[in-house]
Amino acid sequence: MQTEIIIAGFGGQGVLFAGQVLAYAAMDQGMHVTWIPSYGPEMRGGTANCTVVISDLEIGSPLVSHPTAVVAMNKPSFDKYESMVKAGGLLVINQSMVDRGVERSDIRSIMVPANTIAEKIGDKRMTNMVLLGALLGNLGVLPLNAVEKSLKEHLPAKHHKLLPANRMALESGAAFKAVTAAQVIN
Amino acid sequence: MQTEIIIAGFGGQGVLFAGQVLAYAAMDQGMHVTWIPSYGPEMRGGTANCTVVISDLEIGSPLVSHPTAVVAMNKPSFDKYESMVKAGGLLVINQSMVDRGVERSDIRSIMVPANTIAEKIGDKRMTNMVLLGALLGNLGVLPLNAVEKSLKEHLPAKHHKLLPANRMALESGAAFKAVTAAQVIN
Amino acid sequence: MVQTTLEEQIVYSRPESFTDTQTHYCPGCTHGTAHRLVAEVIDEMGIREKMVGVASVGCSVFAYNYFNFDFVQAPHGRAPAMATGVKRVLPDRFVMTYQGDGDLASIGMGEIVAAAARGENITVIFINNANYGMTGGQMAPTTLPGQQTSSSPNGRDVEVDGFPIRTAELLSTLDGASYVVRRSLHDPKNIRMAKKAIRLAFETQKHGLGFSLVELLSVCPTNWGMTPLQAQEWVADVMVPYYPINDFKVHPALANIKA
Amino acid sequence: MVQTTLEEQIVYSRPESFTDTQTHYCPGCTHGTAHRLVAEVIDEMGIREKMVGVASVGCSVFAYNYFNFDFVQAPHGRAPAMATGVKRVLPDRFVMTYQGDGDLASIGMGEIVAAAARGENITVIFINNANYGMTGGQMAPTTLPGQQTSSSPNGRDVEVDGFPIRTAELLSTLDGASYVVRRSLHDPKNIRMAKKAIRLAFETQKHGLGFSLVELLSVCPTNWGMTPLQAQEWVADVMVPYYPINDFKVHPALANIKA
Amino acid sequence: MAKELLKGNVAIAEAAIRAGMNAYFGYPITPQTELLEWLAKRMPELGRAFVQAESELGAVNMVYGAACTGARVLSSSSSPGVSLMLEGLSYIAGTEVPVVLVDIMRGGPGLGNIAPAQADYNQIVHGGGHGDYHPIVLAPANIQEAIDLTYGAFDLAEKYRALVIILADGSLGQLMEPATLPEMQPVIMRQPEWATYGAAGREKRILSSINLDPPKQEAFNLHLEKRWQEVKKAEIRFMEYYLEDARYAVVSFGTSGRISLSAIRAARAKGIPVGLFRPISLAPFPEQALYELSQRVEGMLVVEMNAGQMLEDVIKITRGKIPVEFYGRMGGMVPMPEEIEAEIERLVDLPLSLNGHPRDRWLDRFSLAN
Amino acid sequence: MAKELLKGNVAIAEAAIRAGMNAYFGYPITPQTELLEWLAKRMPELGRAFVQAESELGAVNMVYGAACTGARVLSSSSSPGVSLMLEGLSYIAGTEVPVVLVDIMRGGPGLGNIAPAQADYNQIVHGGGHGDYHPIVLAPANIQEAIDLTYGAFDLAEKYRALVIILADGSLGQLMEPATLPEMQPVIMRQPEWATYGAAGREKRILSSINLDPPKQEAFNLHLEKRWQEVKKAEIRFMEYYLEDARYAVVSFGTSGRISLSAIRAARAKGIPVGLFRPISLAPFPEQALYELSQRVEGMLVVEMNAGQMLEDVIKITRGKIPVEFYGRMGGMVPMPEEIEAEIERLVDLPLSLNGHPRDRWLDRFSLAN
Amino acid sequence: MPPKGRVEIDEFYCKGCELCVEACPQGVLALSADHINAKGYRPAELIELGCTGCGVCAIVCPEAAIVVYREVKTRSQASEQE
Amino acid sequence: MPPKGRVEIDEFYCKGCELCVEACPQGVLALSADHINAKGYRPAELIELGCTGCGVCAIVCPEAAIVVYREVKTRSQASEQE
Ligand SMILES: Cc1ncc(C[n+]2csc(CCOP(=O)(O)OP(=O)(O)O)c2C)c(N)n1
Ligand SMILES: Cc1ncc(C[n+]2csc(CCOP(=O)(O)OP(=O)(O)O)c2C)c(N)n1
Ligand code: SF4
Ligand code: SF4
Ligand code: SF4
Ligand code: SF4
Ligand code: SF4
Ligand code: SF4
Ligand SMILES: [Mg+2]
Ligand SMILES: [Mg+2]
Repeated sequence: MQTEIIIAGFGGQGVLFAGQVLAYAAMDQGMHVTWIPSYGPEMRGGTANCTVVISDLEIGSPLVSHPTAVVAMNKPSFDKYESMVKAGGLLVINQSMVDRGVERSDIRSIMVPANTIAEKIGDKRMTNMVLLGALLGNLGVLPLNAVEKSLKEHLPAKHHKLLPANRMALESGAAFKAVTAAQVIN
Repeated sequence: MQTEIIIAGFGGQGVLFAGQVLAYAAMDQGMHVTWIPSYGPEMRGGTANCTVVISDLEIGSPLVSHPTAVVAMNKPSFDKYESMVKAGGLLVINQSMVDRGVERSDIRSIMVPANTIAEKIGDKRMTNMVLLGALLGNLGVLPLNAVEKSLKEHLPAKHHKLLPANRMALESGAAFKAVTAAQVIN
Repeated sequence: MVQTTLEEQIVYSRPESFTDTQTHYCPGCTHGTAHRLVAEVIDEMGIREKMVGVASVGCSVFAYNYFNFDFVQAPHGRAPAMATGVKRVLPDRFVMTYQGDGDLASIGMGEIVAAAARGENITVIFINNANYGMTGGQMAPTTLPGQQTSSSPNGRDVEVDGFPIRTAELLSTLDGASYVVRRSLHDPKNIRMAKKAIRLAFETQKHGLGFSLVELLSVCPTNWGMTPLQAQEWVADVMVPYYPINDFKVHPALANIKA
Repeated sequence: MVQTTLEEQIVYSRPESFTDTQTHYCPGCTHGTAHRLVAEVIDEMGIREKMVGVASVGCSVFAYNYFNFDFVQAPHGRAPAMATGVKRVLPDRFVMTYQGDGDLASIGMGEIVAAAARGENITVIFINNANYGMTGGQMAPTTLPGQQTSSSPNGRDVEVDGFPIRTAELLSTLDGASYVVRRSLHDPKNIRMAKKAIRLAFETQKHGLGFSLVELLSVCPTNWGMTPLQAQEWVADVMVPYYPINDFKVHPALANIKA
Repeated sequence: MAKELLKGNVAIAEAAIRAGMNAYFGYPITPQTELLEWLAKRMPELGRAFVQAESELGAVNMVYGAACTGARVLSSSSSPGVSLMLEGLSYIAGTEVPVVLVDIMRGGPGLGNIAPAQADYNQIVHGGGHGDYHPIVLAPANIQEAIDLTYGAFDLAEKYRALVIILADGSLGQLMEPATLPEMQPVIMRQPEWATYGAAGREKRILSSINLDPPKQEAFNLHLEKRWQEVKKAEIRFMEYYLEDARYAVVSFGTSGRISLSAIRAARAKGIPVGLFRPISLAPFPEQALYELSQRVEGMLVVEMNAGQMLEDVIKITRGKIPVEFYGRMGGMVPMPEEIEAEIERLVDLPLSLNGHPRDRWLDRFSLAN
Repeated sequence: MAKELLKGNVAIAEAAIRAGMNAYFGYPITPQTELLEWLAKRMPELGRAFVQAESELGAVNMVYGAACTGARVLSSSSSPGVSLMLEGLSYIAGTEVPVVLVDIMRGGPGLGNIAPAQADYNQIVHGGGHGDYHPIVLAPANIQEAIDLTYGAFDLAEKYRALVIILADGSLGQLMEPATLPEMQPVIMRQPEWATYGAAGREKRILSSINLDPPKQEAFNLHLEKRWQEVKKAEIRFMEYYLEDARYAVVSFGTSGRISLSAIRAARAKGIPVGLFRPISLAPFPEQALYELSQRVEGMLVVEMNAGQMLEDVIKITRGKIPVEFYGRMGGMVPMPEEIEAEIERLVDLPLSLNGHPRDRWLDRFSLAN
Repeated sequence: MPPKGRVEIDEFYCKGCELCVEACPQGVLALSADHINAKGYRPAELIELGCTGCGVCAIVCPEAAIVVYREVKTRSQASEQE
Repeated sequence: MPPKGRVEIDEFYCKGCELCVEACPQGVLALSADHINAKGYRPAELIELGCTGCGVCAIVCPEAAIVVYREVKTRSQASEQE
């Protein structure tokens, strides 16, 4: 069984970190996992994304054309990846940054007002964790607490004070449940 | 028909020039010819040699293991090349610079006191031309006057005053007749 | 009859030697300022159609997109050699290289010294931003003692990493170099001075006087981890003391040329 | 009781740091003199067994055959980089490069400037003979204006070929350079001065003061088309005026060290 | 030891540290820079030598010098930087000093871009510097392999007094995977019997690549060739996947190799009996194994991130006896599993031929598609 | 025109002048230096640009710059110097500017020596700089050919906007032969529609080898590959000697090719039906012609002044279908006709086999003999 | 009376670096409080009266985003030259 | 009285460059008139009395071919130390 996840957004949104958290968790669960970023031009700016592949077999390609799931943290990512998600796959969208709904009806999707939630939790930087929570809550590839455990283990000690906020963010995200476009329309 | 000639001696003896004169003459006679020097280490000193191949066909190798003829202008060259001359070939030796006779009996050879003759002509630099004369007089690959003509044509004008001396040197050399070792011993 | 009226005039607008392209530089990066000054000088001298620029490898690699004249792009450090090639076959064109400090003072030191020694009649715009901007802020030959970079994480240790190179001073020892100065881009006054120097550098070339180079102290807010304003202050407070703003070599014939 | 006798003593003999090998140098070539001075200094300092020499590409490529200590041989111009590699893993050894002017000041300019800027704790013996000896006397960066060489057959034309590089002066602009001087090998007095300088250069290294370089004006009778004696005069008359014998950089700590 | 999630560039750097590397010399270039940056931090911490060289020319000659002392040394770069190192690499080979080099390839030619590529296969495996010499070239496809190959590279380099090149592409440099780092070896100063570290109490030594006398140089060349024959006997490495019952084989190394694995699994899922042959040692190349494989299968597909460089070797080794097809992406493009899967299906569905050149056929298809 | 006795280095230099070369940039290195020295005298005489660069890096980038203006430019060097040029050559290829380079090979690897060699075949023909690119490589075997190839190289370079390399060895550089120099072409400043010479009255132009966007770079790579297909169709050159009735063929280029000719004549004199296939364009290689030849003969002998580099191409092209043997000299050694003749006789006398590698057999023989 | 001027800042080029804001001797520039341009930056704007058209902002602007206007006295010869 | 000295010139190394001949303050050196060494050079020789052992010849010799001896006054303490 192989699950492929792309997380995409602006440079400062913690896209790469969210992917790494996922990868750590998968590793700690004894699974095969790859994490690979898009590494842009030799200069700054623009968007970022990473692909995480989790599998029980040695992983072939760390890149995929049609991922099982996508987390789109901003509008450009939403626009770019909606069409790529595998049929039956999952699309998690940061509702705070988009102005339209999901068009495809053959995938599951979740709209999460992640910025708002993060701000409510009191730390804008938690946006990525809210979305990660939504992803995990609807994907079943890794239990939420695996991610929490990994955060504790791999986050440098000086950041441990953020753990409660992280947990809250993940859980608030996980509370959102995926729907299919048909449902959305209705 | 192909004739291969090696001319060898010390750096300052005009070895390379003698070979070039030969090559010019052959060219002017409409024959195929190659001239190639040994080019030593990136620093000065030591011995020099060149190989001239004259042929009526497109020339293959410009280098040969067993030349038709060798002009040895000093002792080291005599020692090195005596054994290499093709059986039946010709060895022209600058008698002024060697202290032994020819050992092989399957080749023709000429001992020419070239330094002495050149000094007599009044120009030590003519040693090479004396030996070239001896070579041509005994090889039959090119007539002597072909070489004289080439000298006139290819020597820069400022050196034309040397032409009479050159002619004298060539002719004095050509006067020497090759013998076989057997004859020498007798 | 003389009439005095108030009339609105354009006192500054985008130089013609620029294209209508957004740069890829980070906000506040004075690569842009240096570009602008070059473009202004070229406009003023009316030599746009005679220019051949040589871009180098560094953040300014895409300089060719921003200038509205012919451009080639050199391998890392080799712009002066490429410029030599261009200039030798087209002696009446204006040839400029635009190089960073990693490009010019590290990998390209051999080429710049040789070009200066040859008195190559080209103009070099040299951007000293105390690090390798493009590759993410590694130590450059110009990185200051103690300065943290991604390849000197504990600050440049002169015992191990050596001392910064004062490029303009070094090149001014060469007889072939006719105009070698240092300027800075951190405030309006210095920017004005920088422009004058760039003008004189191109005048040097125009009059066939040989090699000219303007070293420009420039910010890299992104890799320095500063805001643009902080970065400008850092130039004034830390860079200028180490890299004095000065004329290191001025060909006597330039005295008569106004910039 | 004190007795005074006349006793014959050896006042000079071949240095121990030499092997019993004939050199391949042309008669009168002062590459040999430079070698000898280096060997004498190494004998006197007793550091033969701690030496690692770096030969370069040029007539002195076979220097390793003549010195009786460990030697490596660098690609053309890259000796300072190789020396850096050796020194960084063996900081307590003495590392010397021996380089010609083509090697150091033309193809190797980048490496020597970088090594000097880094304050690399090595000693460089730099032979300025105003041409490329090994390849048959082409123009070097040090070839004097008007000097005929096989690649400047009409004499070096500064308008086209540029100006000679004064290497010691150039390198002395670098903070990492601790001892940079020029000496000559064209007469006994200058040879004695050269030896002292070589000693101080190695002392610089011994005391961990950083980069040291001795530029030595040297003859190339063969390619200059002169006898050895004429060549020495040419050094005195033509080279020394252009390349002044001087100390360009002397680390203050060296004041207390006798050579 | 526990697994860690490691990035390729960092994993390679850390593996070299664990192997007891004494010194590193390098110059920044994307996508290799993190390797240098990691060592900029770690080496001084451990009291070992780290120098950011003035250029790749500087770096290669610093490793050359340091290697002459017997030290374990590493440099790293990416394509254009490696081009600048070739004179030095030829000298290193000509002096027989052990050096390990990491090349994280990017798109070319020229400045190209910084995206992953495999277009320096010929440069590293066949061409490169002047003269006859043979580096050992190892191409990892995942982080653990990158670690293990790097860790072993120093021993290999010392065993054969040879240059060992770890050849990877930009995506492997950026990839993170769980992997186990080997134990930290003590860092010692080796003093092998050929090294130059000061002639205390022994004859002086010379390390050089010059032999003005051609017969001596020829004898040296002969020695290098004979030693390469030994390397060829002992150091072949490759991986086989799903080849036992395969009727078709994909031949691919490094990143394109692992991507092919995904395609092969997908094809297998559709019932196509296809497997993967992934050379790890590109030099010495697993010629015999590939030749034997070619005797067993009906067709081969070579997949590379270049215009077909290893392809020529595969054609040579298989002696034109079985049909070979090619699929490549160039200039920093990475093939997706689906593309390769489609190529596998073509191999199975279409009539195969021994005529013409697989590259030409690919170029025709590829031009149409692009 | 009348024949002149010309030395290889000088002949090549003068041919370039006659071809209207605008500028030369080079750096001294034996055995190429006379070429540079000739031009140091001639170019200023003719009012054209000559620069002795600070290094080969300088030289290659000067030709790069000058070529960008549309000028006809030349550089020259020898093996270690060419290694230093490879980054630049890759840029030149990546920018599609026409450049002609002369490489007079010497013994290697490393500093090696200055004697003639052919050991950079792979470097020039296959490997070299980073990235996928293809120089046109022409290997003259005599002075007239050197002149004609050099003279034509500029047209070729401009026609394909490509790098053309004249690949010869030290002995050809030193050799004198009668030859005819072509007519002096007028020296003009070309202004092709891609060149950068100042944007007077037209849109500005950019010449660069960078394409940060991989799809764009891939499109460019594709373009280079397609153009190379054209070159392959139009620019194959080779010479055949005594092959009409031959049962054996020697395959050899440049100097070793012409030496083989002597051996073949000697063997023919003994009644052995052997001929010579001498590739002139090493890239594009005369693959088809060689393949067809391999169908007609019973065995082939590859002769090179290296450890068997072109050999691998011959093996590939002949698809293991006929026996191939190898004879090489290395490190600056030049084979004598007798040695090759003996190898031809071995080919005829001994049972030939398709197994094993010709290089291994040669190494066994050669080690015994040395 | 100080000269009167104004500036036009092209938000297409502006990256909101604030250098002009800091440099303006009159303090009449600021980054937009609410507007974000296509590249995601808050462009600089003229926020108050008082611009003298001195051009300092343009001198420091790395993006050449600013056009500066100034009212200048022009003396025109009304009578035609005949 | 000037000090007395002598030199030994090793013809194995000597290349007859004449630098020592020119440099010798006493003018007591010359190239051999008749002898040629194995490398073909006329080696330098001491031709007259008068060498002071000053060592100047050795200082200029590029081949380190010269050994210089000089008679020096030594004061020896005849009585043993007890
Ligand atoms: C041969 C080579 N080596 C390394 C690189 C990677 N590289 C690209 S830009 C750069 C440094 C640029 O720094 P600098 O010249 O200071 O320019 P800046 O970006 O700071 O303006 C490097 C090392 C390269 N492209 N080519
Ligand atoms: C890369 C490279 N380029 C060129 C050469 C050829 N070469 C050998 S020695 C030399 C010049 C040496 O001149 P210099 O350094 O002045 O030493 P000298 O012989 O004068 O002492 C050159 C160019 C080479 N060996 N390698
Ligand atoms: S990285 Fe630094 S130098 Fe490069 S554009 Fe950004 S601020 Fe400017
Ligand atoms: S060529 Fe010149 S530098 Fe070289 S050994 Fe002879 S005299 Fe000395
Ligand atoms: S022109 Fe002067 S006053 Fe007006 S906005 Fe710019 S800096 Fe301020
Ligand atoms: S200086 Fe230019 S780019 Fe910066 S905020 Fe002002 S107008 Fe915008
Ligand atoms: S030691 Fe002095 S006096 Fe004696 S030969 Fe030498 S130079 Fe002359
Ligand atoms: S200086 Fe030395 S080499 Fe020269 S002549 Fe005197 S002893 Fe001989
Ligand atoms: Mg910089
Ligand atoms: Mg020199």
